[in-house]
Amino acid sequence: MIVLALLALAAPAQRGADLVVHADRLYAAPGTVIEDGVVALAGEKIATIARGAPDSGGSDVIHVAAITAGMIDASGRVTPGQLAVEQSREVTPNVAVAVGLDVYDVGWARHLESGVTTVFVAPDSYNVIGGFGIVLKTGGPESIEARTLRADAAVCGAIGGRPSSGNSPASGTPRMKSRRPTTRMGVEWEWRKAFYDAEASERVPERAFPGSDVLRAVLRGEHALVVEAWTTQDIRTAVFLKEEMEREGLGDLRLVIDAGAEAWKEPQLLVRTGTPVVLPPFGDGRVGPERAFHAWNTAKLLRDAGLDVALSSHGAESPATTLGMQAGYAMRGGLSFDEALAAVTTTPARLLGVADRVGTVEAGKDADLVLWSGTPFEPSSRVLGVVLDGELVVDELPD
Amino acid sequence: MHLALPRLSAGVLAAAALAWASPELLARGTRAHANGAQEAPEGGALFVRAAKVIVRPGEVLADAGIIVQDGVIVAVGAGLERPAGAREIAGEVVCAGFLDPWSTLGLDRGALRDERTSPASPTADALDLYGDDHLRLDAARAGVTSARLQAGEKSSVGGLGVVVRNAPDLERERALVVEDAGVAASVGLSVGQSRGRGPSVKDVFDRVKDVEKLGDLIEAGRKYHEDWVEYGYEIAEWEKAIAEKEAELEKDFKKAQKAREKEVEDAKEKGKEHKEKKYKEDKRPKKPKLDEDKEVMARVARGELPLLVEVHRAAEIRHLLELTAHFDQLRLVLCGATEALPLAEELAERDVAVIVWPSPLGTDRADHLRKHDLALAGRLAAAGVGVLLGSGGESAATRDLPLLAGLAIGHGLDREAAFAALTEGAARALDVADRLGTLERGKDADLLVLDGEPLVSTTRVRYAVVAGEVVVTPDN
Amino acid sequence: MLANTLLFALASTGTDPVALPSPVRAEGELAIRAAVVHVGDGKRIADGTVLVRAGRIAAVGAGIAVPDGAAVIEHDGHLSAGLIAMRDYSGSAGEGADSTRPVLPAAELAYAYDPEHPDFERLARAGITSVVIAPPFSAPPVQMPELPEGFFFPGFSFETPSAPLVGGSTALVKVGSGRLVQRRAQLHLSFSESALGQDAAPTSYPGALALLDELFANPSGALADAKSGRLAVVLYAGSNQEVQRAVAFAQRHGLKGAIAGAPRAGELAKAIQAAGLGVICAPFSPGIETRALRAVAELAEAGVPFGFALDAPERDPESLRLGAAACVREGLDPDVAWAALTSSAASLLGAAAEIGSVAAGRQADLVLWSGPPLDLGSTPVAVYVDGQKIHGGAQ
Amino acid sequence: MSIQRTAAFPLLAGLALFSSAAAAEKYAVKAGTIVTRAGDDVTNGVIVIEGGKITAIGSADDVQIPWDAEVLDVPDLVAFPGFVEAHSNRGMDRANENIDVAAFLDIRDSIDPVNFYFEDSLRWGVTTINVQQGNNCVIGGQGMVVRPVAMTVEEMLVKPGAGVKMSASPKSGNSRATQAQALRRAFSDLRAYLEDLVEEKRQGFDYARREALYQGRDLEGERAKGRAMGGGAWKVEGLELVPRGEIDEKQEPLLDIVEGRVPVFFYCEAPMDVRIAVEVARDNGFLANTVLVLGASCWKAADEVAAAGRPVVLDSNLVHRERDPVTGEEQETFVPGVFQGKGVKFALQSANQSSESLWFQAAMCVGYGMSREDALAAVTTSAAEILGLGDRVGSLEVGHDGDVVLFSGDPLSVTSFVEYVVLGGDLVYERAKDVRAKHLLEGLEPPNTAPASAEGEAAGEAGEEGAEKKDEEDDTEGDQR
Repeated sequence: MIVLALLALAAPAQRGADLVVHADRLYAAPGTVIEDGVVALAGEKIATIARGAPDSGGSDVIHVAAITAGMIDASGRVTPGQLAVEQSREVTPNVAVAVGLDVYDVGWARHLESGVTTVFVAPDSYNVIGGFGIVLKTGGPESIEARTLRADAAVCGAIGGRPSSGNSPASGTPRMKSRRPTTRMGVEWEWRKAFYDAEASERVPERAFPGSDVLRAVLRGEHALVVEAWTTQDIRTAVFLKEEMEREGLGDLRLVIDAGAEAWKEPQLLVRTGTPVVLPPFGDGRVGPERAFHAWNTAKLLRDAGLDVALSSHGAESPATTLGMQAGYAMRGGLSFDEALAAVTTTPARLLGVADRVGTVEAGKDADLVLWSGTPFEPSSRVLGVVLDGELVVDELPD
Repeated sequence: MHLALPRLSAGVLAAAALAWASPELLARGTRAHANGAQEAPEGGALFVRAAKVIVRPGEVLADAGIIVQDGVIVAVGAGLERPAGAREIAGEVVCAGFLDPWSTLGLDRGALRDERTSPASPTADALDLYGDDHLRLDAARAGVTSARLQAGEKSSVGGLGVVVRNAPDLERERALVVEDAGVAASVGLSVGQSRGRGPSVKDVFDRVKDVEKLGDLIEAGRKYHEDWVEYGYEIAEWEKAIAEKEAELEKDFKKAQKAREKEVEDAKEKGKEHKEKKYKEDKRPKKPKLDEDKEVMARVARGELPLLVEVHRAAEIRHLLELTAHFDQLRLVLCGATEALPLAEELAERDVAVIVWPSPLGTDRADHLRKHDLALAGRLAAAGVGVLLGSGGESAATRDLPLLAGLAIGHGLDREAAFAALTEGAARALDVADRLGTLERGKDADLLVLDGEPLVSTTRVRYAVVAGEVVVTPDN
Repeated sequence: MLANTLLFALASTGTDPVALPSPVRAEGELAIRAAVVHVGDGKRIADGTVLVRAGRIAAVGAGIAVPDGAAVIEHDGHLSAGLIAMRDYSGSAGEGADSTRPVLPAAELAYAYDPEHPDFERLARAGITSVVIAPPFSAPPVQMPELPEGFFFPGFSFETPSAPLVGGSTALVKVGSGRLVQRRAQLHLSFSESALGQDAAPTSYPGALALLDELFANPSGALADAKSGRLAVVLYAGSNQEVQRAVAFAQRHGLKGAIAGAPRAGELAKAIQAAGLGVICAPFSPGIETRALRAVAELAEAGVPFGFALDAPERDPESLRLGAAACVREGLDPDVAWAALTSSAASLLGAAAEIGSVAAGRQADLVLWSGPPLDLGSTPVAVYVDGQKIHGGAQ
Repeated sequence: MSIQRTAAFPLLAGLALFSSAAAAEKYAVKAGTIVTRAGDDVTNGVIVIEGGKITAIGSADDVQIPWDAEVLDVPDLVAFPGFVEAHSNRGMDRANENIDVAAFLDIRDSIDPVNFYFEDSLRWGVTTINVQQGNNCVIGGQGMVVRPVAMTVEEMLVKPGAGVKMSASPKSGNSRATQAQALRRAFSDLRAYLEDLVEEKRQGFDYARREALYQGRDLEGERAKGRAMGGGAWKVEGLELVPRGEIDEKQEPLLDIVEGRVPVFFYCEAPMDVRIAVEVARDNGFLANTVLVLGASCWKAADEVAAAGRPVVLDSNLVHRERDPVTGEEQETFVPGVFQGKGVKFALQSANQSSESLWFQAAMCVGYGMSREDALAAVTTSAAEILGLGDRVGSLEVGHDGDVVLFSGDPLSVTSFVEYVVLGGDLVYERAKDVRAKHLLEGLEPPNTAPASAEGEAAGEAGEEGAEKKDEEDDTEGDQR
């Protein structure tokens, strides 16, 4: 269906385009492959796509083996770590990680070179509720503001060992971190307290706290709630929290599990609540701070259960752990190519509420393209070029 | 990328050299060849012209030129013509490139804080020509075209230092001027214990021990040499004696044989078993054990290598001078010497040079630098002490040596003396005066073309020539 | 005890606890003839005469008639205005910062320094006649990047500058007399990592920015003065990302003043210029990265006004001229460099009408140099503040 | 570390089970495709293995399978020679011997046959591994080439005395200056030692002669028979005066190196180390037997390496990242490409994460524009030649070891799996029976392993402390020095 729509577009529209890219295989969207496809860009947007030999009308044409939409990392970690998480309190829903980001961080370029043009950055999991994450482009003008796609996409938090680390019961001279939580139980307690207080603060002002209004918006479903939970016990806690909020009539959380390495253990929980999952990089079993067990077929298993699955680099930036490689590993675990493509483009775009701008190669969408030397997601293929907002910002093309 | 510079075949070089050669040039051509310094960066000659050419401190030519061929100065003088095909560069003043006698520019970082170094530890092996090229270029831009580097700053003995040229993409053979530019040591420094943070004060008894250890080291070197010389005599004597004895024995062998047969007979008759007679000879003299460290210290003790000691407190300086007084061949050079003034007279009379560190220090300074004063260089010089200036061994600071020298001038050091310290003086102290420090015919072509007087802060380096190659131009 | 000083300061009402010596009234007139007079911002007068009356410069020029009875000084060297250090700690001996809380808008460094402190003599010897006293460094030591871990280099500070989020108002002080020229020169704000607490709020950039925005949303006292433009600000930042935040913040709240503490700020010269801010360049220490020195030249090209910090006594007063000379070596125009030490510095402080240049009506802060002042080989022969000699041999 | 220990048991069981299926005198593999790595690929091919060696290989039509041969008939699989790991510090318990000169030690005493590393290697198609001691040394112990299967080191052994590890990069505590000093001193000490030994002998003989003269005896002096020295760069004349076995057992291995009887794997972490390694090797006559093991940044010394004319084993990090000290911009260099350009023979190493095994490294090279042929050579034939095993492994040819790996598809594809491994005619691996593969792929916990989260803590700590215990296998990343 989409295919037809695309082909309907007349080739001449390529004339006067700022940039024209031709590929043996144009992966316009999951399930939509155009052999011998041409993409014409006008300014920051995609003007037309079509099949057949490019008719550039003068403007130069780039040819590559394959094109996909710019990839979307559903959990990048290009942050100054602690410096972007306000730890004077455990619950800081009103703090925005965006303010702490460093546009000069080399991590952006690394993502860009690997074909990631859009990334969701959450505050590192030092707090129970760390605050607003941000969806932004990995390149462009040297200003976080100018690169931002959505600053209010999601409020982020964590369940597990990390948020409680560093805290201690008050003894001797009290420190800033002489406080709860010091255990997983404590973390869970902080979560529930935060939501109940937020909810109550409308009626009982003294229960209000900085950001309680934000949590009320979360309860109203205005922002997604991204919870980092590596192990199955923490995923369970997150799901129970969501169910309790509904049961108690506080609201309907748009829960997204981030770094859900062990989501394969109890998929029914997630199915029951229709909770999407963002997976951390695959490893040889145990991954992440919790040493959670990340089976190769996790993505496949969740997909088959009908869940939304997005992949992520979760900060890994080595040429071997790029987002593209994660898609390849997911395929090793049984995911189909189209499902893998979706997991790094359309699915995260939808979860992050930016599907209207990025995620597919379609006329009118942002001109973010990845130019591949061969079949995408194979280690033997390489990202030869990246187009971001209509500009060829990464150029390893043979000339 | 590090592209190898194109080279000419040795034959071509020899020919080219002869064209301009003076006897002395040929003479040292051989030596220079040993370490490949003769290899030309590019075939063509270089012609340097200036309104003022400072051949050596105090010796100036007006409207003169310099011809450089194959990395060596082959002609200096007024009214020289540009050789056909030679590249020409010109400016107001031309002088020898500056030599920083106290630097670590381009050394492997680990080698700096190595605490296991011994006298024979080769700084040359810690020279990293794959890193810090930007710092070398910065130094050359500022006029510091060569430097003495020293590993093991945190060790009481740093090992053998090197003199290297500062230029990017220089092959090792041309970068290294000498691989044994003295041995460095330090006494009494409050360094090391605390990481990063200001160091704790070194205990006074440890400081005394430092000095004594150094004294023992030199003594060990002297003894080592003595032992080998002695052994030489003894072994010769012994071999002579033994040879004579052997000849004798051979002569008397027949007799000895008969005597023995007889004895054997007698023994048989007496039914006793025969006993051989005991043979005795002088014991062979024992060979001293080979020891590379003592070997180096022997060279130090005999003045073949200078000994550069970083020492700051008056007490340690005095102690050191006392302990080394009887090594009459020892060539001592002090580094830092913050409190040397009270001993200036003895230093002058014993001809001990001092490498002063004219760096501006704030209140936050190591204990041994408490009395640091920018006027030190001027005062020591005034007292007749041979003063050199160094950047103090922080790799990037080598670049700033000319400015620091400016400070020393501002605080009383004569401008001429400062210039001499950075050129001929340093070259002499480090035994590289036959290669660097002056612009005489036959010296390596390491020189600066300036737009004003050297060591005036606002003077800029237009060109820097290193090993005959123009590495700095007004455009870079 | 440093706390005491400040608490006292905070408690103090409008009346002025520190007796401010008013400009010195010099008896009679003084005429100084010099081979070269550096008027400031680059201009020079050969064989110029400077006429000093009542602590101020009465006239400057080539053929000025010297009134009878005026003391005359012949100097066959150079004469210039006294140097200005845009950030300094002389005489405050660590009394300038209260580490007990991050926000101290009412604190005034004017209360934190001792006019008679020997630090000032050292400044005078380097030809420095005015300094801005600012909140001092107090950060945990960190490694210098180019040095190996654990490597200690004698005489060097491994500390990054740090200050409270809102560090109070700096003071512009005369060397010698210790006279306050501006009791509140600038309000000191920090956007540097070093202002973030390990064990106290704010611990993060977002936290710090949120707090600052809150403070400036409905400001009072010094904050209000800063927002209304009556009081300049120092925006203290280290890395360029921090500079970016600082610039954005200044624009958000319409603040005027200068970026400080950022060695590479010059690389953002355009943005800084667009925000109408100046820059206080980091003080010089041998080995400072060439990139930082080049960045200063970039400021000049972009037309951003700038001066130099000194940070004595943590650094030798000579570092001030040394820094300027180093920038010249890396391409900065010598006249611009000299202006940064004198006239531009003065205008950054909004005190151009009072100090920083040798012109009629200015305060008579003069330095007689043995040679060209930007040459480190030249030294101050004599130094005058408000027409009074505070350093120099018999003349 | 506790995980490995506990999880080791099912592995033992598994291996036992594999080997039981083994030891067929004659064995044949029928595969849809055979990638021989010696000439063209064969479709519908047959490989006949007798007595551990390949006796026939070719298309099913041409090759006759012996009637009594056990046959593995896998028409839809791809037969491949198996990857060759040219250098590895893993699979050992404590990889780093810290005394300066340890050439008298042998890593056979350190190899841990049940270490997960070997099992993982097999799972990813690596059939030959050169295990060398860690790089944290001056002159390390003797390494050996093994196959990643069996219960004892003896069974694993492919080639003993595979080489001695040396490092031009400072071992902990040394700097580059003192490391180079230690290297050079080791050989100058050896020389001094030999010279003294010979001198002593000579003196002894002369004295005996004089004594005999004096006593009037006829000297029945038959001189000791040692062996003449065969050093390349330097010799000690008269070594034959020293009877065999009289040379110190600590010095003997060094003499073997100088005499070129033992190959050397010389580690260079940084480009500046290459010069020192080459100099020491040349000055002591063993450059011809030296393989350089290079850190990623050593691409900068590619010219020096090429000039030395020796093959290299490259760092598992194929892309070298570096900040420009002036502009601060990051520059990436594809390391194998540089050496290929200089005509240097090179082999690749697996990354720490076993899924980034040699297949992955080769695939990455293809991604960076290297020809498939060259990329495969770097993990098979070239690697084999570097180990002096070019006539045994790396390619499927008559006369070579009967090592065959059967992939479900293109060996370089992320979606391919190793289905079977045949070593020397023995079927040693079947994915269908691979418990841990199931564990990794489907999360099915093998027996005797505690649930994830409980282990989580322990392993988590282990992960942190991993740094010191690199010899231990762990899923955490981290270099192997």
